[in-house]
Amino acid sequence: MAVRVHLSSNLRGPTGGVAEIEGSGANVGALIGDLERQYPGLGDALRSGVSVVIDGLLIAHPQYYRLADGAQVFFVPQSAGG
Amino acid sequence: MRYESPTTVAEAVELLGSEPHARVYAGATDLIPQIRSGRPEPTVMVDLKHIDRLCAITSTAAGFTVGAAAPTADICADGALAAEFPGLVEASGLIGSDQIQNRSSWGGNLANASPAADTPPSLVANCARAVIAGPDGERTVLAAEVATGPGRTSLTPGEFIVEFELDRPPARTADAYLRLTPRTEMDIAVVGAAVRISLDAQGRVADAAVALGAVAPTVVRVADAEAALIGREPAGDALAAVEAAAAAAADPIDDKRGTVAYRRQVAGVLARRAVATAAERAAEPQRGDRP
Amino acid sequence: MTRVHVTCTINGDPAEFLCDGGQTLLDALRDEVGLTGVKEGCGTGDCGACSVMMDGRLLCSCLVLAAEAEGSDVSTVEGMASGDELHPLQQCFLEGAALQCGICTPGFLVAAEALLERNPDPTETEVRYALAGNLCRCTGYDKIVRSVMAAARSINAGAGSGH
Amino acid sequence: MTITEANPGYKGYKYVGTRLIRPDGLEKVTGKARFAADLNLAGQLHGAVVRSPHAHARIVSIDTSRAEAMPGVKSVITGDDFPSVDPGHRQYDMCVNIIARDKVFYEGHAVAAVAASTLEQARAAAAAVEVEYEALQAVLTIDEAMADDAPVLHSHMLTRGAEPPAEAPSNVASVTRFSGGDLEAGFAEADFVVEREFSTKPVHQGYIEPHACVADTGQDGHTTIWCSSQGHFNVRSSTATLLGWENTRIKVVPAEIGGGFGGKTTIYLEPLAAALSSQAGRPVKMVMTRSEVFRATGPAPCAKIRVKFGARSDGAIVAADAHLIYSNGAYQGAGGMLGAMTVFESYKIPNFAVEALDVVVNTARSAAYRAPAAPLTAFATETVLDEIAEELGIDAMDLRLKNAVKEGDPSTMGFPLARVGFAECLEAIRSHPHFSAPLGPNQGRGLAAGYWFNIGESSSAIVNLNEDGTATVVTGSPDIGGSRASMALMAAEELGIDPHDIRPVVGDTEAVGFTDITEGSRATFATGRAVVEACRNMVIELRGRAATMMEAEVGDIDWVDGHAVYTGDGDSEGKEPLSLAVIAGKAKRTGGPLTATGSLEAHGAGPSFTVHLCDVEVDPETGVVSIVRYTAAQDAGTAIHPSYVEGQIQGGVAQGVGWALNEEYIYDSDGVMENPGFLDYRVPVASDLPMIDAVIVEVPNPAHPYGVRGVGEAGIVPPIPAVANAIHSATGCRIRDLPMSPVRVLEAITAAGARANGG
Repeated sequence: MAVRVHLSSNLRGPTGGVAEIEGSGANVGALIGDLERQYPGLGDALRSGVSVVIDGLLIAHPQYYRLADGAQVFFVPQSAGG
Repeated sequence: MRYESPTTVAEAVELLGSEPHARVYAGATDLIPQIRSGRPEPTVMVDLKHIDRLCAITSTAAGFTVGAAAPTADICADGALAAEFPGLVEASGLIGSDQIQNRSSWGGNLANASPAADTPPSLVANCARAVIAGPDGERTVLAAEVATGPGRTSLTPGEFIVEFELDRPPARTADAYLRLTPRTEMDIAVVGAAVRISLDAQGRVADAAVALGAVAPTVVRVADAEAALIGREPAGDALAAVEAAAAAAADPIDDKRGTVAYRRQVAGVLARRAVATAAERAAEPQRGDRP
Repeated sequence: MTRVHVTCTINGDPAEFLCDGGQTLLDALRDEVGLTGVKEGCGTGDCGACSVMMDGRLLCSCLVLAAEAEGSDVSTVEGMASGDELHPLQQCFLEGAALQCGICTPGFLVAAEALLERNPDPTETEVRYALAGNLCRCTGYDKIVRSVMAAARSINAGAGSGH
Repeated sequence: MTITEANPGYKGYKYVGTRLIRPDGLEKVTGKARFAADLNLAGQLHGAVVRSPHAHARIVSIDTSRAEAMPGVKSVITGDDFPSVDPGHRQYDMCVNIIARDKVFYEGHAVAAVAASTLEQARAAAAAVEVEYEALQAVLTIDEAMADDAPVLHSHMLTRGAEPPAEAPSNVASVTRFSGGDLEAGFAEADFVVEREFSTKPVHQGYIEPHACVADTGQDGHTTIWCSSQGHFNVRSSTATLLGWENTRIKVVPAEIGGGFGGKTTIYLEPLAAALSSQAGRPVKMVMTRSEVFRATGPAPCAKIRVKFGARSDGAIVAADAHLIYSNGAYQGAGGMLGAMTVFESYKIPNFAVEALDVVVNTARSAAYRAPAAPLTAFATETVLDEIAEELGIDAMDLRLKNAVKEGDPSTMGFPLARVGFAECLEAIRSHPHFSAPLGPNQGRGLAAGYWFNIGESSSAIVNLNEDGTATVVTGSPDIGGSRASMALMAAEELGIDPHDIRPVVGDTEAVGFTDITEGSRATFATGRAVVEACRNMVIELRGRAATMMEAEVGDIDWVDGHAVYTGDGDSEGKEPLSLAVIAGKAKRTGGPLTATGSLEAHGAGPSFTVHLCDVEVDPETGVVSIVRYTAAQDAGTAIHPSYVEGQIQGGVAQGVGWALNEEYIYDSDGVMENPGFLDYRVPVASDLPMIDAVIVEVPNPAHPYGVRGVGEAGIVPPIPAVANAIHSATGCRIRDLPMSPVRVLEAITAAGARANGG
């Protein structure tokens, strides 16, 4: 599945500051693998302490979350609470 | 630790003299937390609250006798006392919560010798006397002479305060007490100001006592404020003079509850306000009727 | 260590317990008598969670030696309801959602009962000052104060109709 | 007062939205509810903790021999009794916080623990443990931590997120940066630019129940722990981690929890009690004193914050820059990160940059506290917005409405926001009578908004139908604010039975599926969804049983208002509706007991916005601030139980007001806390507050079957700036340092007076 990836600004080191990139994968884990191949180091940055927002849904543990073609995937820092 | 509850002053004196680590146990609102926080445990606690004299509040022709262990809740509920000493009773009502009020007492508040205690400034302003019992019998001193520094008193080993004596105030006389705390309740005074004012028939100040708490190791009488009031109407410049004198007389420290500058400034403000309140009360018609 | 034998009345029933000379009434009620409705929040008389009545006086039981209870009449939150019937304060606390975590609730109920005995029709300000010795960190006090006032109304209405 | 967005489903609810008497209430008003310290086991020992008197020291040696020989002592443990833990371990900080190894990092840090027959014996033995320390220079403030020559607390700490990567250790644990747009261009476009600095002190969650637990290790090594926590599954895993045990060797039974507010999302005593019990072969009870709670458990972080805003003269915020430094106590924490995620989140700001540092100092390790970090960023943002409104001559409400984020606007982190109710909350306050009520002398009014994102996470629920037609709903979420009542209401709505016939309980770690901590305002949202799922599975089962009883096809059976109703085209003879009670009563004959589960990872937690309005009266001669009126509007999505939504809002306000006015940790120059008690750590008392008018706004969250948004946390976010703005309105003074105590307010008033006289 080809998806559009948006990185929150704290995650853009490995892309040299680029905020929006393309990637593909059947689920978010596979997508991260693909992004790692494109941007070495990005995989590590996205694997821990990071959530995704897809179609307005905040997903805290997204590894196996299935992706639809053309989805917009936002990687954001994991939140917490009290 | 042993607990004893004597019913007479003599028994209490005996018990306190019997062991070196005997302690007076009255409200214990400070004593128990101190022991819990690791201070050495006394070997015997001598509960004074079963001695009638220590809990009685008595009105006589000359004035009032108030037991040193009488709960401040009882003091606050005593209408006759409140009518004559509204400020002292207000101060009594400010110590801690209702729960604490059922335990706290003038004796404990004074003998604990905290510079921030609420009732000592009012006891001082009203020239209260403390009757003290001990191995050598009883003696009577001014309440002002009991505390000598933070946690220190002029009581000798084995002595305890039995009761307080208050002379009935002259005509056109009233007192007031104000304190500053960050919270409305359950707090320790950052500054306290007790004032007693007597007016003459023309509404000028005939006599004045201004006493501050929490701004020095012990209660401070502000002689300059008192002098500035005598013979003048308690208003305008006289009040400004009180404010300045009280601020000048304050000799506080910086601590977790306030700063030197704050305590000085607010000591002046509270003294001025307390003078105004006491004077207003002194001018109330019913206070003029007294012999 | 010699323990002190205390005979007293607790929640209307004769009671006896053994305690250490230095033990507080709070610890004795909880550990010797099993009345764990009496809570410890601070141990210094600053939170009111351990409020009980002793001989008609509202006290922080953490500031009272258990030995002092000899011959006294102690009541705790466990004694507020009569049989199946809750005290109006308990009922109003439930209906008014005056509790969240509930740890301060026993102390508030005992203190509120003491207030209403002394002052059956308190104003909001009187309720707030009378309960200032009881800390609640959950509710912001709003629903507690409302529930105490509702209980006062309920008690007064009951007293009116009953006589 | 409830304001409800047009929501066709809402009015149709029978039980959701009603004010059920909480199922756990009776036990709590009669004193029967069991909190952690209320449990006593036969043969139980009492534990006491040896704590460091130093804020920063190396542990040279610990001699326990004298303590071990004391009367009644059954076990003494130190850090050496636990497996060593590598600094790279995910839970390293928690592990070495619970019991120090080579160094102590704050006054009160646990270094050893003792179990003895009585508490007095345990305390005496704890005092007899001889610890030799080599005192080190204590680092107590953010400035001290960041000084060039600052002693480094943790030799392994390399700043995460540093560019270029950090090579030398420092007290800066991490750096977080967010940005969007073009900051320089944004400020160039601004007609008014204002830059301000803020500072705060650590504050404590202040739950009334001190931490407590009882641990009992059996001969087989299996350990049961009864404790008060916000998440007993987390207690299990954390305890196991520290002890190097398998998770399943431990069962954790949740006691009633006497307040948490984030402070009971982590643990302190449980592994110590388990280790002592394991050594002694007896149950061990441990209860903290209030002083221990203050000195050794989670204050909230404090911060230094610098913000710079640029606005056009029409009130549009066009640029904003923030520099945040959060002090998280002795170990790394997330204060700065969460501050960065919240500082600009309420407003649509096209050009922005945030840099946030998390630093360590020699004070107790911070823990979460209700909307962690957000009250402090709101303090900065909301007071500066007030200044902008004043400068531009725009009403503070209009300025916020103009810039408020709405659905589709990008979050600070880039994603478009789902449906949120910020504008609705602003409008709710604007139309409230409080907004236009007259003010008295020395009074002022402050407006402030707040935001919290809320989280989802994992939850499990089991529904069991009893033979009399009542239901038991078991969840794994400790009930910290009335969640059992909301679970009962949602289950009642789904099953179609009276909520009084539902008994909601919190199951232990062996009685219900894994459930994350009750935090992030997630219980009614996420665990509520698990309950709904379990109930819907139950309804499928009930329809099947009804089909059996009616000799019909399950597809012809609907579930309507607690009854199985035949809707097929066939002969309806003998197919009268069957109530849940009838089906439950015949369960043995139709296939066995009726039980259903719901377990899920809840996606789509919706953020909650809130707007507060506060009136204060300031004594200009003493600086004492009184709160005279308070109104708070908050988007609850859908209020399942309005009373407890209001309670969450009111509680948040009270805590925020305490934080604003008087609460603070006070340390002496050696880092020893000077106010570890409720006398000098001043949480508000009843007479400090007015009634708090809680206005529930309902903009349903599309990701929850009933539209729930978590409400537990957002309420604490706006009070600090609301109070600050009200003080400014009353006195003309802007106070940017917490707490706004009488001393600080009078200083500001006096300084302003001097400036006025001088000018």
